[in-house]
Amino acid sequence: MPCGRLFPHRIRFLFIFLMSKNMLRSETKQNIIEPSFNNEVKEDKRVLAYHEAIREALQLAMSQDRRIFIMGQGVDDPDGMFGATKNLHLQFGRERVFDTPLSEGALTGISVGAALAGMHPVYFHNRPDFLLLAMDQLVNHAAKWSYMFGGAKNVPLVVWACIGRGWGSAAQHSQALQGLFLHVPGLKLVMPSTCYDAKGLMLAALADQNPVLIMDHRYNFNNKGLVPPKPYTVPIGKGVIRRKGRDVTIVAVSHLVTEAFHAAQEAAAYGIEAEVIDPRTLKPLDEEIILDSVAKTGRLIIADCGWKTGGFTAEIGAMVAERGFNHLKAPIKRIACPDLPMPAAYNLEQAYYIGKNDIKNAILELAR
Amino acid sequence: MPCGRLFPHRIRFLFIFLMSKNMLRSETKQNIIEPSFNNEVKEDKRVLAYHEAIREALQLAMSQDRRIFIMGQGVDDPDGMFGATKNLHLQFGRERVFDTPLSEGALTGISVGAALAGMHPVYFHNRPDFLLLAMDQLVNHAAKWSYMFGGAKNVPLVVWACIGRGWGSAAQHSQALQGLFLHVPGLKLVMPSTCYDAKGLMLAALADQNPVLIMDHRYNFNNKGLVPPKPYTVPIGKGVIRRKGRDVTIVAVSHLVTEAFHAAQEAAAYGIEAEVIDPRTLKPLDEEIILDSVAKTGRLIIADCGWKTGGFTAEIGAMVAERGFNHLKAPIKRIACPDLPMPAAYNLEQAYYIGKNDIKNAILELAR
Amino acid sequence: MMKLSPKVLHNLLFEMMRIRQVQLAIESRYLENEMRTPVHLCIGQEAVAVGVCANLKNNDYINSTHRGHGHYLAKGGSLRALIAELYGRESGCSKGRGGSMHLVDAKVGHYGSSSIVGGGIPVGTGMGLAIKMQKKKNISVIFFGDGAADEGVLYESINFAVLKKLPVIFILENNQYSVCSHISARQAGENIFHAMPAKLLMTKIVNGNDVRQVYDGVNNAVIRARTGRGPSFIECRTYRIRGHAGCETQDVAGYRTVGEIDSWKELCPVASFQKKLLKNKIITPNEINKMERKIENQIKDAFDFALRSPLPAPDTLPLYLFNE
Amino acid sequence: MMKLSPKVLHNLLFEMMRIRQVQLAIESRYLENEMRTPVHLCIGQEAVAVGVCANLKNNDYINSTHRGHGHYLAKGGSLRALIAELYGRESGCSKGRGGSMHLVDAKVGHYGSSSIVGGGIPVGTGMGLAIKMQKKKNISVIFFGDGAADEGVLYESINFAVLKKLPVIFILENNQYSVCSHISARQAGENIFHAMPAKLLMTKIVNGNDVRQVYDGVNNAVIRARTGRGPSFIECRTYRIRGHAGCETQDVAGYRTVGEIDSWKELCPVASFQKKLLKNKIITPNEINKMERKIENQIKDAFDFALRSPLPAPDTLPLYLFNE
Ligand SMILES: Cc1ncc(C[n+]2csc(CCOP(=O)(O)OP(=O)(O)O)c2C)c(N)n1
Ligand SMILES: Cc1ncc(C[n+]2csc(CCOP(=O)(O)OP(=O)(O)O)c2C)c(N)n1
Ligand SMILES: [Mg+2]
Ligand SMILES: [Mg+2]
Repeated sequence: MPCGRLFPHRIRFLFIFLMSKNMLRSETKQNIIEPSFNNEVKEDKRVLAYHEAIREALQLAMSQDRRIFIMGQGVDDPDGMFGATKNLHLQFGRERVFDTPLSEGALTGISVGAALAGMHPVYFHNRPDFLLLAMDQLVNHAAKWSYMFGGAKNVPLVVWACIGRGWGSAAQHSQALQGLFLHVPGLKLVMPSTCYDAKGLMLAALADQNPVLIMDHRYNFNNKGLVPPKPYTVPIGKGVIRRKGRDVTIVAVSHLVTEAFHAAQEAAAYGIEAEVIDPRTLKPLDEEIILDSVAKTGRLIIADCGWKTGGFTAEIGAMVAERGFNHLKAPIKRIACPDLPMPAAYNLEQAYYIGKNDIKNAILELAR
Repeated sequence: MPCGRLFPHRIRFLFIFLMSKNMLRSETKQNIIEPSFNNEVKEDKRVLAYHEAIREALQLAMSQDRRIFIMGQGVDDPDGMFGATKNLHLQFGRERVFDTPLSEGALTGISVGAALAGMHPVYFHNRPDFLLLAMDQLVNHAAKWSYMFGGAKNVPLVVWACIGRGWGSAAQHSQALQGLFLHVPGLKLVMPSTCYDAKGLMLAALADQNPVLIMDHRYNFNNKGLVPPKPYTVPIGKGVIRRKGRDVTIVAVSHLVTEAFHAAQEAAAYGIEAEVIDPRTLKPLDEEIILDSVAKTGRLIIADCGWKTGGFTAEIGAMVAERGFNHLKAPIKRIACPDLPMPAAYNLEQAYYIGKNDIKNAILELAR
Repeated sequence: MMKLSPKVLHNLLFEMMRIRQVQLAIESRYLENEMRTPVHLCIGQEAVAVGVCANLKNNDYINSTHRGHGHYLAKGGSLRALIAELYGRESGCSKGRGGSMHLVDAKVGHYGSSSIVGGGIPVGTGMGLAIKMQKKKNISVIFFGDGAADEGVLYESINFAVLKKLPVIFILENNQYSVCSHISARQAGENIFHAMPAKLLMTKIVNGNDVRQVYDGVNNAVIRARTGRGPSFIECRTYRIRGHAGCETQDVAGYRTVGEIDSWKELCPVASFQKKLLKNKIITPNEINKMERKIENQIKDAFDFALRSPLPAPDTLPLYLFNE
Repeated sequence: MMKLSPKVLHNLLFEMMRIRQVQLAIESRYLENEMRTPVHLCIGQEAVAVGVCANLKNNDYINSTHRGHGHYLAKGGSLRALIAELYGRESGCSKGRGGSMHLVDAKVGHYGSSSIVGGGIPVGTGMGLAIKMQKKKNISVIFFGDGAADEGVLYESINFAVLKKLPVIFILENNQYSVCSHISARQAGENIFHAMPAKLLMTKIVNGNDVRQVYDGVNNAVIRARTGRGPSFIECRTYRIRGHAGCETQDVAGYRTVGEIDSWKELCPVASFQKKLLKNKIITPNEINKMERKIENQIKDAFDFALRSPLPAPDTLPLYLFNE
C-alpha cells in the first residue's frame, strides 16, 4: 500500500465534500439568527456572528490596554479559536497573541503571575475539560490570591473555555463544567447567550481586576445577532429577562436561553406565558431578578447544560427554596444533563442532551 | 548567632510544652466521646478512636485481599496519616504501604492504572486541597473509565483525604471540597461521621469495584466510639437517622452530624424535636430517608462544612424543593461556610466556621 | 540491525499495510457523516505502532491516545469492533460509548485510551506498577505524542517509573505537531529525558518511519523491562501526513507547507519498507497482492459487521457508570 | 570566588543572623499558642535566602513557599508586618488573612507566596513573562523545595521559561526532606534539569550552607537574566535543622537520626560564616555583638508592635475577596 495510493477515493467523494462541508464534524450549529430578544441594542443594527463579537471585544480592548495579551493552544492558528482570536496575532504581534505548550497547569499559574506583575492575560482553552488540569492554579491560586494577602495584590485574569457538544466527542471533550466553578469563591463565572453579550461581557471581564472565567458554548458560536461596533460593557452580576411572562419562570444558561425562549413561544400557544431569565453571570448571581420573577409566577424551571447533581440547577433551586419559598406554588423543575459522562454514539447523545422540548414539556407540566 | 545558641529557651518553655502538647497546632479536637447514636452496635462494646477504626479497616482488608495497597505522602512516616495508616508498613511491608513523591496528578493516574491492571489502591492525602492537582485524573479518568469503555474495564480505587480546619491553616489548607466532587458522575463520595462508620464505610469502599472518594474531617479524627472488632460494611448509599424528631429535619455532613445532634438536644429544651439525618454518603445519596423525614416534619435545615453556593446544601435544598415540595411548610435553611477562602486569624476563623449554635439558632427560627 | 526471519518481516509489512488500508477506508467513508466521531488518522506513522507492538506479547499492556487506531490494531485489537465503534454501534469495542478516541480490547492487553493529551501516561505507568507488585513478567508500553511531552505528568510519571524501576516503556511518537502547533512553538531543544543516565532510564531516538529501527530500539527496552531493569524512553521521529482530525480534505491550510507534507510522503514507512523487501527479494509482488486482498476482505467484513450492528438502545444510556 | 567588600560581607552576616534570631524568637514564643498558624522555620537554611537576595534589587520579584520567613526578610520585607501576621493581626502583612505561609510585601517585590508545594513556581515564571513583555530590566526569582521538584509544574514552567528566554531564576532549596520523606523516597538520581544544555538553562549545584557560594552562583544567573539571556536553575544543598513545622519540641522522632541532625548543626551557615569573618579579621567580636543587639531591638519592637495591634474586626471577614 504505497503512498501513491493515498487518495484513491478523492474524486468520488468530492461532491459529498462540497455538499456537506459545513456539517462536517460540526459541534456547532450554523447561522442561527438569534431570537429578537436583544433589548439592549437601540440604534446600530449591525449583525455579527458570535465569534466575531468576541473577536471584536478582544481587538478593542487590546488596542486600548497594553496590559492585555492572549495566550492559548492554537490562538494563532488558521482556525483562530473558532474565529474568536483569528488573525489577532497579525494585528498585535506574536508577543501579545501567542500559542502555548500543552501545559495547562503551569500556564494558568504563569497567567496568574503575569497578572500579579501588571499584565492582564486572557487564556483560551477550546474545551473546559482541559481546565481540570488547571484546577490547582485556578482554585488554590487565582481565586484566593487577593483574599489570602488581604488585598495586597489582585489577579486581573480572563480564562476562557468553550463547551463542546456532539459529534461523538464523548466523555472527555464535551463537559460543561460550570457547576464546579460555581462552587469556588473568588472566581467570577460568565456564560453569555447572545452575540451582544458575548462582546459586552468580554469587555466587562477585561475591565474587571479579578479572575473571570468565561464559559462559552459551541452551540452559540455561529449565531448571528445585533452587535454595535462601539465598545460597551454588559455588567457582571446582572441578569436580564429575555421574555416576559406571568405563569412560569425559566432560568436558563448559555445556549439554553434560546431553547427556553423557543419553548416559551411554543407554550404560549397553550395559553401559558413563561418568563425567560438569562442570568448571564452565574457568579456573582443576580438573585433578585430570579426572585422577583418567581414572586410573580410562583413556578420555577431551571435549565442547565451541565450535570444535574450539585450544579447550577441545584443552586438556583435551593436559593429559591430558601429566599422565595413563600411565593412558590409548585415543585421546582430541574432540567439538566443526567449524571453520566457523555456517550459517543449519536443516538445516545440525543438521549443524553436536553433542549427546547424538555423545557416545553416542563412548562406544560408545571402550568397545566 | 551561632548554632550553639539554638535552644536558649528550651527549659523555660518545657512546662508549657508539657501542659499544652495535645493542643499544639491542633486542627483536631481531642478525645471527644461520640454521642450515643451508634444504633448499629449491638453486642461488642469496644471503644476505638476514629483513626484507629480506619486503621483497623485497612488492616482487615489488606489481610484478606492481596490487591489492596496503600500509597500517599507520609503514609509510612511516624505520624502515619494521623494514625490511620500508622505502622501498617511494618505489617504489610513497604511494597504495599509506600510513601510517594509530591506528584498528585501522576500518582492519581498511576493508581487508576494499577486498578485497571488488577490492584485496588488506596491513595491518601492529608488535605483535600491537594486533590485539585489530581482533578484531571479523578474527573476525566477515574470517574469516566468504566462508562467510556462500555464497562470493559473498571477502576476499583479509594482516594482518601482529610479536611483541615483551624490553627491558621488558611485558604489553601482548609478546604472542604465535597461540593466539587458531588457534581462529578462516576465518583462515589463518602463522608463518615462516627467511628463505627469510619470503619464500615472504608470496608465498603474497599469492597466496591469503583472509584470511591472518602472525605474525612480532622474534627472527627480523635473521637472515640463503639467499633466492633469484626469486619463489617456500612452500605454506600444508605443514610441513617441519628436522632428522631417530628418538628424539623436536619441533614448534616461529617463532623456537623455531632454538632447537629447537640443542637437538637438543646432545642429539645424548647419543646422542639429535631430529626438529625446523616447521609453518610453524599453520592449516591439516600434521597428517600431525607424525603421521608421532611414528609413528617415539613421543615428542612442542611448543614455542610463546605462552601454554600453550589455545594451540598444546594443539592439537598433543590432536591427537596423538587421532590418533597408538597410537604415543605417553611423555607429551607442552608448552613454552610460563607463563599470566601478561609482566613488565618483565629477570630476570623471563629466568624467563618459554623457549628452547633448556628444549627440551634436555625432550629429555633424555623420551628418557633 | 537485528536479523529477522522472513516471516517476521512479512508480518511487519502486513501489519503496516493493514493499518494504512484501514485508515484509508475510514477516510474514504468519513464524509458520509455516518462515523460521527472525530477520527485522528495515523497515516504516515504506521511504523511506530507496528515496530513497537511486534515486540509485545498478548498479555503485555499498551496505553494509547486520541490517535490510537494503529496502536489498537497493531496490538491485535478486533477490527470489527473498531469499525463498529466508529459507527457508534453497540457491537463496538466500547459499546458505542467511546467513539474513535476511546478504544479498548482487554483481551489483548489494551485497557483503554484517553483523549486528554498525556492522560494515559500515568495510567500506563500504574499498570507497570501493578505488574511489579503482582510479580508478573509482562510489561506496559505507553504511546504519547510530542504534544503530550509538554505536560508535567510526563515528568512525574517518568520519575516514578525510574524510582520504582517499573517495567514500563515510554514511546514518544514525535510527529512534530500538536494540532497546528509545531513543536518549536512549544519546546526548546531535545527532550530533556534523553539526558537521563542510562542506568536509570534507557533512552533512544529512532527514525519512526523505519519499522526496523523502531523494532530494534524497542526490542532492547522490552528485554530490559522484562528482566526487571527498569523503564526506557524511546522517541520515534515521524510525521502525520493527514490533518489533525478528520480526512484529508479537512486539514486546515496555512500551518505547514505542501512541500513539507510531500517530502514526508516520500518517506512513507509502508512504501519504503515494501520497496526494501522487494528489492532484497524477501517478498514477491504476488505475496503483496495477496496481502492486500486479504486486508480488503477483512475491511469489507468489518464495515459490513458494523453497518449491520444495531445502535445502542437509548434506554441503556445509564449503564456502565459503575461496575456493580 | 568573587571578591566582596567588607560592607557586603557584614551585610550577608547581618541578614543571616537576623533571620536566625527572628526564627528563634518565634520558636521561643510558639508554645504560648498565640501565634496560631503553622510556622515552618528555616533554621539552618539562612544562607540560601540571604545569598540569593543579596544579589537582588528592590524591584526584583521573589516567589516563596510555606517556609518563607527567610526569603521575606532577606528581600527586605517588613519584620513588624511579619510578626503581626503570625499573630493574626490586622497590621500583619496579609492583614491576618494569610498566616505564616502567606507573606507578602509588594513594596519590595514580594507579591505573595503559596502553601501549595510547587504552586509558586509557575506564578514566578509568569512574573518573568510580564517583565519580558513590559521590556523591564528586573528579574523574577523562585524559591522552592526538593519536594516541589517532584511536581510536574516544575517541568512545565522550566520548559516555558526556556522557550521564552524569561528573566527567571529557579532556586531549588534542597534540604533533603519533604515533611518526613527523604528525597530518596521520592526521586532517583540528580535532578534532571542539571543535564539541560547551558545555552538554554544555566544550571549549578552549590553548597547551600555557604552564603558565599550561594551568592556567587546566583550572581551569574542574575547577570544572565538581566541581560536577556534566559533562565537559570540553581540547586542549593542545605538542611532544615528543625522539624517540618512548629518548634523544636514538635519535631516527630523516627524519620532521621539525631546524629544526622547534629552533623548538620556543625555546618551551621550562620556560625561558620561568622567564624570565617572573624578569622579573616573582616569583623570584630564587638561588631557582632552590636549586630546582635540591633537585631534584638528590632525583634522586640516587632513583637511589641504585633501584640499591641488589634485583631481584624470580625465584620471585615468578607473583605478582599475581589478588588473592586
Ligand atoms: C490536556 C489536553 N490539552 C489539549 C487537548 C486538545 N488536543 C487534542 S489532540 C491535541 C494534539 C496533541 O498533540 P500530540 O500529543 O503531539 O499528538 P498528535 O495529535 O500529534 O498525535 C490537542 C492539543 C487535549 N485533548 N488535552
Ligand atoms: C501540592 C502539595 N502537596 C502536599 C503538600 C503538603 N506539604 C506541605 S509542606 C510539604 C513539604 C514540602 O517539601 P519541600 O518542597 O522540600 O519544602 P520544605 O518543607 O523542605 O521546605 C508538604 C508535602 C502541600 N502543601 N502541597
Ligand atoms: Mg504530535
Ligand atoms: Mg525539602
